Formats: sequence, C-alpha cells, structure tokens
Amino acid sequence: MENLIYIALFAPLVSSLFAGVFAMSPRATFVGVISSILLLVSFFASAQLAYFVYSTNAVIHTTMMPWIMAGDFFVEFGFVVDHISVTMMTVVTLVSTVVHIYSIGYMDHDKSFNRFFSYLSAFVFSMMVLVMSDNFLGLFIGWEGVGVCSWLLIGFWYHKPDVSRDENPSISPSWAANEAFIMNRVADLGMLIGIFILYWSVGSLKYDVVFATLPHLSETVLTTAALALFIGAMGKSAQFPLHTWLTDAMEGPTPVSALIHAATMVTAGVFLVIRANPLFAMTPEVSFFIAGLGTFVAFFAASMALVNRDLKRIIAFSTLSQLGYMFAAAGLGAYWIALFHLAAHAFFKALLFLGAGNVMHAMHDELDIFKMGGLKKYMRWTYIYMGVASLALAGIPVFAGFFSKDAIIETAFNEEAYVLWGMLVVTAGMTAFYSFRQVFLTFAGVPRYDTHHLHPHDMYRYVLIAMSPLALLAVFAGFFKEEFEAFVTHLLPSYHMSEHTHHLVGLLTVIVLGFAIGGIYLAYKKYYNGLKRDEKCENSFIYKLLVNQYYIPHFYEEFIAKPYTMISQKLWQEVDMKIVDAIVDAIAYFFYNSGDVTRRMQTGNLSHYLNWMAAGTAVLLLAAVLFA
Amino acid sequence: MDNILTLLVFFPAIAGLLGFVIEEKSMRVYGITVTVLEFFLSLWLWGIYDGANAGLQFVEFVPIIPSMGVNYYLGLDGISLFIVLMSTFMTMIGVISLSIKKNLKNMIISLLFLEMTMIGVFVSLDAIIFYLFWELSLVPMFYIIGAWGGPLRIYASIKFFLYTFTGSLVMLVGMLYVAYAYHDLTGVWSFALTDWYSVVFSVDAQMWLFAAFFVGFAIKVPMFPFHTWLPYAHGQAPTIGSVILAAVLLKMGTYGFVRFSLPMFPDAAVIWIEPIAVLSLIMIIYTAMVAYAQKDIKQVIAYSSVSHMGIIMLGIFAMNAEGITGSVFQMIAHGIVSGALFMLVGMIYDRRHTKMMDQFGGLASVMPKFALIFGVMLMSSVGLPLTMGFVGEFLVLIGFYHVSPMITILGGTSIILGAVYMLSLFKKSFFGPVTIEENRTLKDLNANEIWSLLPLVVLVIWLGVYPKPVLQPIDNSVHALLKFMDEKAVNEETKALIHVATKTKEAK
Amino acid sequence: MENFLAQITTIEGFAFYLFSALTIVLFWITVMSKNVLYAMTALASGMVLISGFFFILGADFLGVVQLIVYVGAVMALYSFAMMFFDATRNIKENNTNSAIVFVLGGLSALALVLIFAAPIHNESIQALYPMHEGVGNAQDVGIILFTKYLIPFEVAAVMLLVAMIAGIILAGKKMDNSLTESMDEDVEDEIMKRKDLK
Amino acid sequence: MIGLTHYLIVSAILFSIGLVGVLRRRNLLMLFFATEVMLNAVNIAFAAISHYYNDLTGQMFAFFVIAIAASEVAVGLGILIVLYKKNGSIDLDDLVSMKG
Repeated sequence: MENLIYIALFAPLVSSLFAGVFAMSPRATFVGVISSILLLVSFFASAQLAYFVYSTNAVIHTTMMPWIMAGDFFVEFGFVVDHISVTMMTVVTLVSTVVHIYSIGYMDHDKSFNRFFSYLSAFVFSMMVLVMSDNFLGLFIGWEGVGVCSWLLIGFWYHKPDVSRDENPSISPSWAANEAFIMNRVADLGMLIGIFILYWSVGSLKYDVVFATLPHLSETVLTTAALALFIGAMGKSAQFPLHTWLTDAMEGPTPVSALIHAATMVTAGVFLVIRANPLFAMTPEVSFFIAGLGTFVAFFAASMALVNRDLKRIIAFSTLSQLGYMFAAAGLGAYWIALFHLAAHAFFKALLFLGAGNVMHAMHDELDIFKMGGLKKYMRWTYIYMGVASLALAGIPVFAGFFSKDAIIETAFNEEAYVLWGMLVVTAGMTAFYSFRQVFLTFAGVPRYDTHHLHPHDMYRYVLIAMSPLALLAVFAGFFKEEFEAFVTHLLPSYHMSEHTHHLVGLLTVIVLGFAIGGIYLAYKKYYNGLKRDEKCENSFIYKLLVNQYYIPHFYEEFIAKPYTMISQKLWQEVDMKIVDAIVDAIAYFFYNSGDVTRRMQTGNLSHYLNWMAAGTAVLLLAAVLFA
Repeated sequence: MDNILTLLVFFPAIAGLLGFVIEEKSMRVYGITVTVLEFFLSLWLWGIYDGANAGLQFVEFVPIIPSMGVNYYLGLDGISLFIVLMSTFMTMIGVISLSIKKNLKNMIISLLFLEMTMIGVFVSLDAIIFYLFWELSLVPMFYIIGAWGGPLRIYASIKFFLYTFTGSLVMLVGMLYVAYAYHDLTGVWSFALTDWYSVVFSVDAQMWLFAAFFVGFAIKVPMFPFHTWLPYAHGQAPTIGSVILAAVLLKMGTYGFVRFSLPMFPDAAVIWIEPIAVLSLIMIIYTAMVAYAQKDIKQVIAYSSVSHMGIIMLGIFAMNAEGITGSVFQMIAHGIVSGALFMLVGMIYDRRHTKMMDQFGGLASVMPKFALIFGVMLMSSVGLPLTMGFVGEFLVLIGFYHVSPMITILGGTSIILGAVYMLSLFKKSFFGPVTIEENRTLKDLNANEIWSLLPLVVLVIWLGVYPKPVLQPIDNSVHALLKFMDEKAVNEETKALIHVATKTKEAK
Repeated sequence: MENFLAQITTIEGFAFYLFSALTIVLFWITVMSKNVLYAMTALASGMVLISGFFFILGADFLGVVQLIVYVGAVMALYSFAMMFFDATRNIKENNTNSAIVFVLGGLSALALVLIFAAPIHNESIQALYPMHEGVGNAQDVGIILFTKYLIPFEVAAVMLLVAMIAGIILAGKKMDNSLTESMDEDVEDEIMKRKDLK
Repeated sequence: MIGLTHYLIVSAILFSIGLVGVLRRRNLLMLFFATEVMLNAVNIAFAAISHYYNDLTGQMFAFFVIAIAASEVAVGLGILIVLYKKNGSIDLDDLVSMKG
C-alpha cells in the first residue's frame, strides 16, 4: 500500500519535472500526453487506495523521512491515507487528470505549452501533499506550494501589460498573481500562528497527537488556535475580506481556473476545517463564526455574480458562494456534508469552467457574455455540459448539487439558525438565476458578436470526451450520498437531522426548490430570447455597487496599497535618508569639521606648537595638582 | 589531522601571497583552484567532524604571549562549522562567477585574504585572535569596494570601514574589561573564550559588557538604526563584494552574539530581549517597507538583507533551541540566498550596465533561465517551504513565539512584506511586455554563469527538503550552549526564560 | 627664616643656595639675552654650577661627565656652530613676550613646585641599585653601568656614533641646494653622461 | 638640612625658565639653549633623588640624558646649519613650510 501512496503522491511531481525539462523547448504534444498519463496513474493509485480504505476501513500511515528538528521540535514527512484524505485525493486527481487532458486541447496554440504542464502538475503535487500529510506543517508545505503554483499559473501569461482597472478589473495577469500570493500570505501568517500555538501547547504537530491532546488544553488556547487556523483557511478559500484575489485570478488560463480556483486549491480551507474537526468541534464560538461568515460570503458573492458580465468571473463568484456554503456546513458541525458538497462542487464547477473555456476558445478569448449569444447551434456539447453543470449548481433534483446543497440548507434549519437558513435559501435562488442568466446569454438567443469574423465551433472531440466523466459525476454523484456518508463518517462525526426537521424535510426541499426554479424561470424570461438592456437598472446605485464588487478592490487599492507605497517612499526618503543616515553622516561631519577647525593649529610654526604643548603640559600638571 | 583549522585559515592567505607572483592571465584559474581546494578542505572538515559531540573540536592551542594569556586558540563546533563551510562555498562560487576584468589579480588576492579573515573569525576561540581577524576582515573588503566599486565607492567604502570600525573599538573595550575581570578573579590573564565563559558577572556588569559587545556586533549585523552603511556598501560594491558582504561578513555580527553575548552574559541577554526584539521588529518591518520603495534591484536586495537579519536576531534571542538553531540555519540560508540574488543582479548588470527596475520589464521572456533561477531564489527568500529560507524562518518564529506571541505575530509579517517587495521586484523586472529595445537582445545565462548558480539552486532545495545533516550538529551545539547558559544564569527570571529542550534526541 | 639661617650657615647649605641663585640667574640670562654670545656664556657657566650640584650630591662621576660633556664638548659644538652664523650681532627675533608665555612658565613652575613640595611617601621606596658605603662613586657607577645597564649603554654608544656621523654629514655636505634634490640631480647628471657616452 | 624638596624646587624653577625660553624664543639656536636648560634641570632632580634614596638608578638616568643631549646637539646643529644654508635664517617664523 505504501508504494501506492508514493505513486499517487509522486507521479504528479515526476510529471512536473518531466515537463519542466522541456519548459524552454518548443511546444511538444507528447509532454502533455505523458503528463496526463502520469496524472491518470496517480488517479488510479488514489482510486485503489480509496477502494482499500473502503473495503478494510484501515487507515494507512507512512513516514518518508525526517524533515525539521531543533530542540524539541520534530517534524517528519509523514503521510496518512484515511477516509478524508483519500476522498480528497480521488477528487483532486480525477479533476486534475481531466483538466490535463483538456489542456492538451485548450493550450494547443500556446508557445509555453510545456511550461504550462509543468506548473499544472506541480500544483497537483502540492495539493496531494496538502491533503495527504499527517501533520500541520506538512499541510503547510502543500498550502504554500499550491500558493506558488497558483501564482505561477495566474501569471502564466506574464507578458501582458498592466492596464487600468476600468479596462480590466484585474489589471494584468502578473498583477493578479501577485495579489493572490500576497493575500494568501496574509492568511498564511494566521495559519503559522495557529501552528505555533498548537506546537507550544501540545509539543507536536501530528494530527493524531494534537487531537488526542485537545481535551487537556485550555479554552483560550483552543479558541485562538482555531481562530488562527481559520484565518489561514479564509485566505486559501477566499473568504471575506480576503476574497478579491479569486476573481482576479481568472486572468490565468481557463484550465487553471477550473482546477485551482474552483475544484481544488480554494477548497483547501474547507479541507483544513474538516481535517481539524476535533478542534473546531470544541470551539463552538469559532465554529459559529465560520458558519456565519460562510453564509454571508455565500450571499455576498452571489449578489455580485448577479450583474457581472464576465463569463469566468461569474463562475468565480459562484465558486466563492459555494465555498461559503461549505463553510456554513462545516461551521454548523456537519463536516461530512461539507466534504460531500466539496466533492460534488469540484465536479460540476470544473465542468462549468471547462465549458467556459470551450466558449472562450470558440469566441477568441472574448469573455463578455453580452457579446455572445446563440452559440448552442455551434457548440451543442458544450451547451449540454454547461447546462448540466448549471443545473447541478442551481440544485435541481437528480443533479449532484441538489443532494449536497439541500443538505446544507437543511442543516442550517436543523441547527435553528434560521437567519442563516433564510440567507442560504435566498442565495440558492440567486445562484439559479445567475447560472442560467449566464447560460442563456451565452447559448440562447441571437448572436451579438460579429458573425463575419467569428465562426464559433466546438472543441476537439477528445477534449469533449475527456470532460464526460465530470458531466456524469455532476449528474450522478448525488445518488451515492448514503454510501458516501457511511464511508466518511467512520472518521468524521456523523450528523443527523432532528425529528422536527425530519418531519419538515419535504416542505423545506420544496421551498428551496421553489427559489431555485423561480430563479431559473426569471432568467429564462429575461434572457432566453436575447438581451434587453435595462438602462435604468444599470444606472441604479445597487447595480453599480454590485458591478464594482462593493468597491472593495478600490478600497484596498486606496486604503492599503497606495498608503503602503506612500509610507514606504516616505520611510525611505524621509526617515532612512534624512534622519537615520543623516545622523550618522552628521556625526562624521562633526569630526570632519572639527578636524578642519583644529587644522588651523597646524601653522607650521614650531613655536606655536611648542606653546600648545606647554599649555597641555601645564593643564596636565594642574590637573595632577588638583586631583592628586 | 590536528592542524586542519590552521590549514583552513592560512591556506588562502598563503595562496594569496603566492598569487603576487602568478601571471595576470592565469590568475583566474589559480583563484578558482585555490578556492575549490579550500572548499574541499572544509568539506573534509565536515566529514571528520563528529556530529554527536556538541563541544569544541579540532582544538589548537599555541601560547603567543603567555604572560598576558594571549594564545593562538582555534576550535569549532556545530554553530561555526556550517558558517565556515558557507564562507568557503560562497567564496568559491564568487570566484567562479567573477566577471571583473580590471586588476583581476589584485581582486583575487584580496578575496583570498578576505577568506582567511572570515574563517579566522569563525574558528578563533581567543578574544585577541578573534578581534584581529574581525578587524582584518575590513581591510580587503575596504579595497574591494573602494577599488572596484561604483561611482560613490570612496564614500561607501570609507563609511563602511569607519562605521564598523567604531563599533569594534567599543567591543574591544568590553573585551579588555572582561579580560581584566578575569584577571581580578583568578590572578592570571587569559583571553581564551572558554576561560571567559567560566566567569560569572554580576547583573550590572553584564549589562554594561553586553552593551559594549552589542555595539560592535549590532553595527556589523547591521541592526536598525546602525544599518545605513549597508545600502551604500552594497550599492557601490562590485558583485563579488556584495556577495561576500551579505553572505558572510554580516554573519560575523550574529555569530558574535551567539558566541560571546549569550554564553557570557545570559542574564543581560534575557533583560535585553525586549529592546532587541523591538529593534529587530523595526528591522523586519521598516526595512521591508524601505526595500519596497527602492528603484534599484540591488538596493532592494540590500534592504531585504537587513530585514532577514532582523529575523536572525529575533531567533538568537528566543533563548530556546528552536529559535537559536533556526537562527544559525537562517544565517546559512540567508548567506546562500542573498549571495545568489546579488550574483544574479550582477549578471544582469554586466549585460545592461544598469540595476534600475524601470530599465527592465519582460525579462522572463528574454532570459527564461535567468528568470527561473531568480524565481527559485526569490521564493527561498520569501520563505517558501521546501526551500532553505523556510526552515530557518519558521524555526525562528516558532522559537520566539514562546517568548512573546505578539512580537512573533508582528515579526511574522515579514513573510507578507517580504513577498510584497520581492514579488513587486519580480513583476517589475521580469513580467509585462518588453518595453525597452535593448532588452530584447539580452543573452540568457551562459554556461559559466549557470554552473556557478546551479550549486546554489541545488543547495537551496536540498537543504530545504532535507536539512537534517546541517540542523543536527547545530542543534547539538545549541543545546549545549543553552544548558550552559541555564546553569550560569544568576537571575531566576533568566533561568525561567531559557528553555532547554527536554527530550533526548530520539531522532538520531 | 631661622631654619634658612641654620641651613645657610652649613657649608653644604651655603653652597646649595649660592649655586641655586647663580644658576637661576645665569639661565635666566641665557633665556632672555638678545646676544647669542652672552647667552652661551651664561649657559656654560650655569652648567659648571650644575656640576657643582652634582658634587654636593655625591655624584662625583656625574659631575665630571657634566663638565666634560656639557661644558667641554657641547659648548664647543655650539661655539663652532655659531661661527656659521653671525653671532656678534644681536638676534632680531619676533619674540613672544606676551603674558601667556610667562603665565604658562609660571604656572608649570608653580605646579611642579607644589607637586614636589608635597610630602612624598618615600618610606615604601626600595633602592633598586643601592650605593655602597666605602666604595667610590665612580666605581659604583661603573659596576652598575657595565652590568645592569650594559645594553642601554651600548645602544647609547651606537646612538652617539650615529649622531656623530649624522652631524658630520649634515654639516659637511655641499650646501648649495637641498639634500634630496641634489641627490636626484646627481643621478640625472650621471644618466645624461652615460647617454652621451653612447 | 637641605632636603630633597629643595633640590626638586630648584629643578622645577630651572625647568620653568627653560620652558619660558622655549616658548619665547624664535631663534632655533636659542631654542636649543633653552632645551639644554630644561635637560639640566631634570638632571639635577635625578641626581638629587639618587642621592636621597641612596639609589644609583637616578644617576644612570642622568647619564643617558646627557648622552641623548649630546647626540641631540650633534644632529640638531647639523640640521640647523643645513637649514641656515638653505634658507638663510634660523628663525622659526620663517620656517613655516609645514603649514597644514
């Protein structure tokens, strides 16, 4: 079994290094093919491990080698394959494999094709380290690793120049990449602090040891540790107020958005909360804060998605919103539901993004859905895929999203957090609306693009086939809810609805469904037969607020980035140069000038020197008289 | 081999003397040969070093002035071993990558003498010998900056010399006082550090002595507000000068704290934790911000050095094995990473004769290999796990968290601020379109440059993934140091704060 | 005053006061005189009187050396040197007669007197090289000079030799132009000559 | 009796006279004279201390002072003559080439 673990873990690394060797050579399709095959190997290894864990219920621990040791501190590269990590491993490798194959087609014309695969596989490796590690520091390696890979991939088209925010809200890929990295770093500091707290109160960073010791720790320690770790999770999972990087990250190539910014990396925060569930379970205040924040972000992001015109950004906002759902579930103690939604979301969101990639490919990188329309004629399969994914996202029965999201909303009701429940229900309606607004504006109606120059066509066949597993899972994943629950609750606390909720479950489902279908119907009415711009609405305050993302990016720019630059300038030019250095120089000049003054003593006349000498002698003698 | 340390110290110097009779054109090969030999010598030293023994090894003791207790007294432990290795390694890499044409012979001779003084500082156990090497190290560096530097080189080199020299003098007074106190106590003169360790000073005396040593070391580190010589020295020095300065010379200061201040004045060190932590914080945050404001790539790296030295200072005063071990490791990591960054800047300077960021942009597409290596070093500099930079920085922060969570949180901002200035540097020079025509034709790294950088890249990743061979000897020696401090401390508070690791090393 | 009278009536005391008064006056003349010849004569006489002090103090050998070296050799040197300058003429110099000179001189005199007049703790001082009763001063001096002080003595001898040679060379060289420059010119001439020969 | 202090005081007075001479005179030759006065003053002190402590070290010192004085005069006068021949003056006010 250990071999399987290492195969699953290192196949992506090998793939990355292999592609890296060719990074500076001209595009070669075989690089992509071999990378995809290695990823597939990793997926099979993960699947086999999953089967093993499923059939034997055993948890596999393995230690590769020691890493850092100093004083009492001791950390190894240790990996654990249990119900949680194996679920994540399977999801990650599956989505990654599909994205790799997809990228062969999508990046077909890019001259940095090989480099792309190197980065992409490196990302998968980091993600695998993240989910498989058996200690917090190992998780942190993956945590930072995915950060760097995401930096590389968002900034993949680094050669694009910076433009103003009005032209492109993310300014440039490299700007967005830096923003993502730095914002993640802010959160990582929180995570580090959490690790420090745990280390000094437990003495180890291994999950088993830490969780076993938790009952002996004081409440303050638990609360601060949980809070610090959650700050880390907020960064990776782009929760408010560290959420702006996620939409800007859409500057990266679309497969990247599918893999990193939808299916895997951003769920790392949720994974952390699920992984550390014993800790969060013992800190109800923090957990409730998580649930509250999650609900707020779900609503907040959905509201911004309502009015956005950018194909990828809409999906990015929906990702944010769904992450909010996951946090809500995890915060309310329904960890397995959060994990279930995480997996289901990974499938349909990746599918959605890849579909968007197809559209972009067909539309020559046009992203504005107001300039599309009528594509269903030319892009049948993409239409179907995106339709399926949107239905899953909207939570329509039989599709995966229904089972997972509905469970979350029920949980909120069950926990008697009615405000959260209400917000989540409304958000479900908004989700349905914006998903279908996007689908209809893209595929339905009449073309709004220049039909003379653009002749859209669907993606390569193999790409479409590669996407099919995701589509199938988006449809059918929900049916395995019971099995999934049975599987993961071996490790995670099980969660049962109370009697009261159980009675109302039919009613609750109908309410949620009502909102969802209402949202779809509204979108259908408004957009199915083409776009009718509503000037009055578009000029309203709320619309402007939403389009500008509540002016939060502006706020950051004006109140953090600019003052920071200004203070830095001032510190350098005013403080460092004019105060600190000037004082040093002033001391030097004092000696220099005093030398210049005393130089006048040097008349060249021996007699004068003798006078000085005698004066000195006299002074010394007098001193001797006076003090001796 | 009993005299290996003497050999290690004086081999470069003798080779430097012989260098005067070598022809100019074969000087480069000669320099490389000598430094490579020296490096292998130090590798051999590592090979025969007993990692399990925490004490001083390879001790050499020859009386010079017996009546005054001045001895030629060398020795090395886990703390100094790797700094010595790093010095020989960086000198070797520096000489291999040397791109100076003018007066190459003199340059190499200066470097060889510098190497002698650097190793001498790290292996001497006699205060007078230590001081001798300490001061001598200024001279070759003074020449290197003053003779091969930029337009402001005279100002920079004199500032460097006088500033650090002033500090050293104050330190000398402290040393003499300690020797005098030792004489008072025992009736014999001795400048041997091991003898000095046995003196227990009153807390008042410790405070004064600590202050005297502090001035000498802090200027060298350089700690805020004594840091302003550094940007000038770096800005004006030739590439090789900056590499050695950042990699090794700055470490003398922090090494001094570990070697002198901690074991000799444990109580004062504990009392001084707070002021030093605050100064370190200012170093970390303030210089990181100043670095962000710079327009010159080299100045960014120079200020970033100060910022990283702040982390190292923080670790030294963590008073536990995690912090101090991390600190020593970070010294090595910073040496290699900042050395590499300065070399990279030097390479681009050789091509374009400018170091201004606005003169670049889009270099990643013109010079992909350069960008790749720069990227690796940058990531190590901002402390990415699995690179060298992370191990040290993490250990320092985790160590200091035990002392003060608040200061650690503030100090931890270095991982954010470091990313801010480094990434903005990378974005400005490597990303975006190529806007300046001259940059379009820049050549990527040539074989020589790649071969001098590759070992650094390998080291940065190897020691990031598997730091054990380095960490363990350091940790053993640090453990012994802490135990010693704990036993020696006068104040109860000091004993309470010094955290000696409890566990026996199961990791072995 | 009585004390003074008591002292002056002894032969030693009388000699001391007489010599003191005379040396002070003579040296004062040396320092203040405008005429070199007067100054030198006064100096020489003062030196003779100082040898008198030495005799009183029992340092016979020193007194003799003082007479030979100072009054004999040094004064002779001075008088020869004076021949180079016009010594009969009064010296025209821009003497600093300002108060400061006298204040400084007076101050240091006062300070020295104060220091010396202060009681010195002499009980604790142990003689390093004690004089021997019944042995002549010259013999005593000789023993110590040629045993304990042999090396300094030899060094002093070498120094005197060096000084002598230096004196001869400095005073005997052709004096038209500077020493170093003339050397250079000689070399240049030499080179020119060689070129001519070729 | 005449004590050590008497001699020391005389020595101090003579020394100060020499000092006044050194300070006052601008003629190099006169400066030499003044120096001799100071040296002799010191010699008296040495001889007196030697006498009163019954220790020959003082006399030894005086010998060496005399030796040095002799060398000084030899070399000094040589230089004086050279200076005079070069500048035509041995007045300190004329010799200011070392002005800083």
